[in-house]
Amino acid sequence: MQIETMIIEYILAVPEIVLLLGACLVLLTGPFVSAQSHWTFVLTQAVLLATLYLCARPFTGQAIELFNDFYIDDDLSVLAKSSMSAFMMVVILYSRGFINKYNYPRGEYYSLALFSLLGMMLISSANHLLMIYLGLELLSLSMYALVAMNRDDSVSSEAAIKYFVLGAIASGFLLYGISLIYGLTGTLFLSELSVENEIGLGIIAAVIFIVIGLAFKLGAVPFHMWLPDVYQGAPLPVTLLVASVPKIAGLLLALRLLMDGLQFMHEYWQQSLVVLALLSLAMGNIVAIAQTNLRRMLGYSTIGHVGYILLGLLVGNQDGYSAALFYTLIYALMSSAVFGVLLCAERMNHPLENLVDLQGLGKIYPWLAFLLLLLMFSMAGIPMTVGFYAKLNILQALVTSGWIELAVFAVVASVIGAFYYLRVIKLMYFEESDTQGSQPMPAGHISVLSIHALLVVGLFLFPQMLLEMCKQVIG
Amino acid sequence: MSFVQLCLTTVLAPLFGSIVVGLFGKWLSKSHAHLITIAGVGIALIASGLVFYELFQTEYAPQNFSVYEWAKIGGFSLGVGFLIDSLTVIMMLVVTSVSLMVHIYTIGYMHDDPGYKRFFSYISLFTFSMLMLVMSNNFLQLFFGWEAVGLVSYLLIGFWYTRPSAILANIKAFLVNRVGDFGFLLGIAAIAVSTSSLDYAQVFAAAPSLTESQLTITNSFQVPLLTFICIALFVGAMGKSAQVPLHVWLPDSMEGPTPISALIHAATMVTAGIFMVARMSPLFELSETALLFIMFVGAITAFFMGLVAMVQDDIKKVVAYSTLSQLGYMTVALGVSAYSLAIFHLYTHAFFKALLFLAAGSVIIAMHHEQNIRKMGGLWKRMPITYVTSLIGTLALIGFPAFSGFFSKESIIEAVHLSELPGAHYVYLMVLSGVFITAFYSLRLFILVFHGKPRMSDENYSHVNETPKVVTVPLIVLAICSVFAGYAIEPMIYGDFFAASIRVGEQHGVMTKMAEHFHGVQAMITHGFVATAFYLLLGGVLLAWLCYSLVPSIPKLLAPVLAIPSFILARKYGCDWLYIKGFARLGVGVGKVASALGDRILIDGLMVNGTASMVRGVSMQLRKIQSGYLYQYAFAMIIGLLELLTYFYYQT
Amino acid sequence: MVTAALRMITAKNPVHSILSLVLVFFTSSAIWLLLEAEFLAITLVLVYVGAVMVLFLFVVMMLNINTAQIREGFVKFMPVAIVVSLIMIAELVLVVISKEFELERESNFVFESGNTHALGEILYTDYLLPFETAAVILLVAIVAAIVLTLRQRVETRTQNPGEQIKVKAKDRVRIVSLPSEDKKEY
Amino acid sequence: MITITHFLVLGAILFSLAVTGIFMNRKNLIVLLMSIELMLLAVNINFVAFSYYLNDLTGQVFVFFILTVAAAEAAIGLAILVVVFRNCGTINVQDLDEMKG
Repeated sequence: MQIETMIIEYILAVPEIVLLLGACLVLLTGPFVSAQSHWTFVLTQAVLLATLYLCARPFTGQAIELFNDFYIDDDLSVLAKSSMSAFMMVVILYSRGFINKYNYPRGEYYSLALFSLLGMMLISSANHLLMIYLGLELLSLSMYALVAMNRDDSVSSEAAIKYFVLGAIASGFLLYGISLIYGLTGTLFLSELSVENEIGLGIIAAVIFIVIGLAFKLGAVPFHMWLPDVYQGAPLPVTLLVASVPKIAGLLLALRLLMDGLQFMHEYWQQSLVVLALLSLAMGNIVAIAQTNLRRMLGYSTIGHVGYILLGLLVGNQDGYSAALFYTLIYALMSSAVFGVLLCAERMNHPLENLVDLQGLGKIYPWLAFLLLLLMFSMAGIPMTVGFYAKLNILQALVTSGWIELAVFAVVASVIGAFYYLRVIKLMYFEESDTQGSQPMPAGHISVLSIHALLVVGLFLFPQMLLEMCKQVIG
Repeated sequence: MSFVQLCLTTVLAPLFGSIVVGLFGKWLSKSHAHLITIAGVGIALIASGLVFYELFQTEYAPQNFSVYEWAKIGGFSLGVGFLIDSLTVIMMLVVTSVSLMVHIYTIGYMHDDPGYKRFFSYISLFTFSMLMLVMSNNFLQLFFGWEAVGLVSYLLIGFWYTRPSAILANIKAFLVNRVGDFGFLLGIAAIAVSTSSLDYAQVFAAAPSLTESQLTITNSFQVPLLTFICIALFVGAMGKSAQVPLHVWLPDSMEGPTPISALIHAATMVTAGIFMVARMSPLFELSETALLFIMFVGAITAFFMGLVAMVQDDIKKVVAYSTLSQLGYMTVALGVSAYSLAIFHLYTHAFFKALLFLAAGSVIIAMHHEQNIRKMGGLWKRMPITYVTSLIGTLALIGFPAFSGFFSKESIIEAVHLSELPGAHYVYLMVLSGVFITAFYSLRLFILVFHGKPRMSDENYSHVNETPKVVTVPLIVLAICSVFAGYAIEPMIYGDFFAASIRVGEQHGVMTKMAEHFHGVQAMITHGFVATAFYLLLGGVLLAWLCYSLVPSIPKLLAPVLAIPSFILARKYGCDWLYIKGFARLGVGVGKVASALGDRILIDGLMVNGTASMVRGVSMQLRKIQSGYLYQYAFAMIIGLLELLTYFYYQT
Repeated sequence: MVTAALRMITAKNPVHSILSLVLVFFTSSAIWLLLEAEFLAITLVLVYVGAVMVLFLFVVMMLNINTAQIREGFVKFMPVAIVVSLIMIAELVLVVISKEFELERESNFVFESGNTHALGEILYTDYLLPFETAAVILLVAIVAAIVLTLRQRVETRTQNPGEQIKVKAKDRVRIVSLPSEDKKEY
Repeated sequence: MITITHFLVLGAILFSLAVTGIFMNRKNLIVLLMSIELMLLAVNINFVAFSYYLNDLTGQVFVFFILTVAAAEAAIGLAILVVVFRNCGTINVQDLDEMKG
């Protein structure tokens, strides 16, 4: 191998390298700085900032394959990586107060988060099924550990074990599918997958196994079971993490597998996605209504949103993929902001664990309640917030490719879904509570959170840039 | 600065002022609040002046450009864009200059009000919305501006939200405008459907091809599409520009602070409807029926609302009814395709009506918020500046030759005279007699307020003093404008100022004929002194002088004779009664029945609650699937796998 | 091998299960030898049987699980489980016996320098990136396992190297200036 | 003559047994973890068989990575298990139902 090409390879992969080194460094801070030190946090953010800076580059429309074609560097990966690092920065920022308050092992916590980000970035750039698998495992293993982070809480460990077992089964399925694909095509490079003979049962089964692995990662019904439990059981910052950044990675996983790899099987995975999407939309939105735990409710709401993302994916053309990508980015934005609100409340000793805790929030912390209101509107897809636009995009992609029934179903599902989002608002503003609390808001947290949450309105007014970007990277 | 930046500055400066004062008002002192907003509006005025200059340089060639594309849905491009032409620029100048005057005036008027900063924020916001409305190059933005000015208007009518009457007026304005907006939205929807565009340029280009299209309402009933669109749009204009029968909100809106009455409910917002119709002239020209409809609505408004003004005792109500009547004049001008005249009248009217309102406000301040003209009188000694400026305003309003109102109103009457639309001669009679009526009520107001013996206690009278400079300076400025604004008639109307922005069909050649008769301003004034309208004007003035100054007992003597007409007029033709006791009661009745039958039992009981409880029930059942047992979770996954496998198995 | 697998999932005592699984691994290692995957076969025995399974055993012993609990639910769900697993087996077998998978090995191709060498060669060249990733995964596993199970017990005496290094002389020796006592006259 | 099909059927049966083991097991989390190992083994058999019949080392390399990851997974799984045992005092699958609905 030429030395020059090697250098180029390393230069292009420098965000990952920096991230890896940074993660190790953060891990090493543990013994060397005192438990109360802020350095771990600062270092983590610096690493993320560097990664973000190195990731972000203008779109070129070209794809470069590196490391013997295992790694692909294209516009899609650039968008995904930069948004993931940016979200991760926000997530870490929100988590900080909680971590400090309950004295979690910081070096380990932050470095595990960074490792999971590394896994996600590898997924985004994967051009080989092995890289997909390894990236996924890196992500999952860090996540399992993070979910179980609260070592003294039985709920947390219960969630972790459930997540772990189900996740292992799902990756078993994924591997079985990969093995079948390997047997049939003789290669594992995504760009080289194809079958010479006519499409038979074997490849269909392989696709089904892979779709299931994917559906688990995204949390689509009936592979969603882990999701509400993890949302409820995991420590709040971990829930925030699980609910935001991995969704983008999940979508990238789907795009890499289905769009880059298995586009020729579109007809087949489309049918299975239809089933999954319908079930997710119905289940997510309906079951959320009966919830009393706020985080659990948000878990089910995630399932409903995943239904929407799947709808975009199943269309299977540029419109659909970019709509799904847009939706996912917006979803990650909203979801991280919602948990940001929860964390902020928690920092002010007003934890929002159950729905009843929301009562009278409009009086106690009006600004926080207002932000939550905006986010709920956005999640429900009400105009003046970007959530509306995200849903509209998906529906449009559906309708233009002739899936009218699905579009109608999706609208009905989100109308049902609007009910529980609006219930949150009702609880905040129309119910009285005798709790008094006016702790000062943590300034840094609330200011970032405000900008973050107001983005849902800002992006409604100026969606064009993001939309264009989503269109541009697919294609 | 480029042209685009100039336009953006115009729009954004007031918005900036409004946001700063609105959001950060808490930390600003009063004087900062008004300085910021006044600076914003001042910048807007200068910028629109520069825009005008740029346009003048290019000989009024329209500038159409899109600033920001917000979204593309299907074939529709939704965005923000500006269409700058002579029509726009004249509106921009009127809006910003009147707004600036009102801002300055407000410093004095609202001096002690607790909502001082809020008020400034609102009126700057209003200026922004109005500019968005007039500068728009597409229907969506027009609608945005339309609703935004409406919103500010409601906010300001209900500004003193502790007064029940203000709340009532607020609700009324809201409801009546909803009726209009409904029509407007229907019109826009029809345009969007039939031309699949919301951009002015594209719609106007597509319009001629629609003349033959029919809109099928039922199988046997069809209306020409364009007529439908135009009338629907005009219904919107009727709401906003307070034409009969949607006029009822305007007089009540005088519950708001006086500067608002001047800015929103006299000079600018109410003219949005007029502006919109003029802007849509390429559409309206294609529908004879719509024009006819517009003309009659205008004439009825002009005549009958003028009559009501004759018996009002509240100083602001008189001016409000006179506004209605003048809006009627503008509408008539639109109806006879004299769009340029309508805009011209709008422009002169903006100045003298704002002047009159501000003068009325000045009087109200001096009288310590007493508005009944029966309790005034003899104020001319006490308030010389207000007196003189009101006199100028009044003369301009009644159309006394050489004052601005004369040029515009006289021209409109002449245009109606020349119109060949069926029924135009009735309208001509109505607008002509309107002159008499206008003269009468204006003078009545003027005399009752400023002349005669003071009808208040001596002590109160001695307290009446001229208002401070912040009040009188705008009055003077506006008075100067009211005198001279009319002299722009030659370039504006008979030049090719509006050539590029207003399209008039060949069959409606009123303006061409007018141009033939026009021999310069001088000749027009001279002619004005011998025209029929002048005699009617004089008659009105004399009658008012006779009744209220010379022989004040005449009204009392005549009272029994005129009992019935004055009863009708005092009740404003029973419109309010009809709406409140009739429509509203009927509505409430129907609503109660519907709510009892349909809503509570059918919809609430069966559909909403039924569905809700059904969904909830299903939800309760479904959540049991999530049993909490790990092996059942795994089992669900495996069943899912098997189902999918089996499904494809049967397929192949 | 299948019997051993069956035994693994049905055995009452977890230790028996583990030993059955070890048997499964041994048999499959033999099969891999048949398939000329010598290195993997050895790895399986060494890593799996030698390390992972011992870890399992270790955990079982450590947790001291009460084996006396009889699986009362086991019999009840057995029929369902058997039916579902039979369906699953049937479907999967149907899939893998389909024609697509009928591959014929071209010749008795043997790598020049043995399986291990060939594997090693591509592992460190072509598969560089996955290899590094796997290393990171192992690191994460180490970190995770430690962070989850390591507890700082209050009663155990541990050294804190950080504290020890940071110690400065003045922490250890306190110099107290005592005023010399005045002689008192009694 | 042993064909590839035999190996694949073996893999399929082991995979199914592992899956059955997961949902049939109601008592012991450790057996659950072992079932997962069994599942991965089934996949590995597939890979090795394909690798042999395709004359391609990719499959074997993949198996190598799966073994690595599986070891890591086992380590984390057991660590979580230990935590569960400490907190709940049991590794009985049936007792872990604090969260549901």
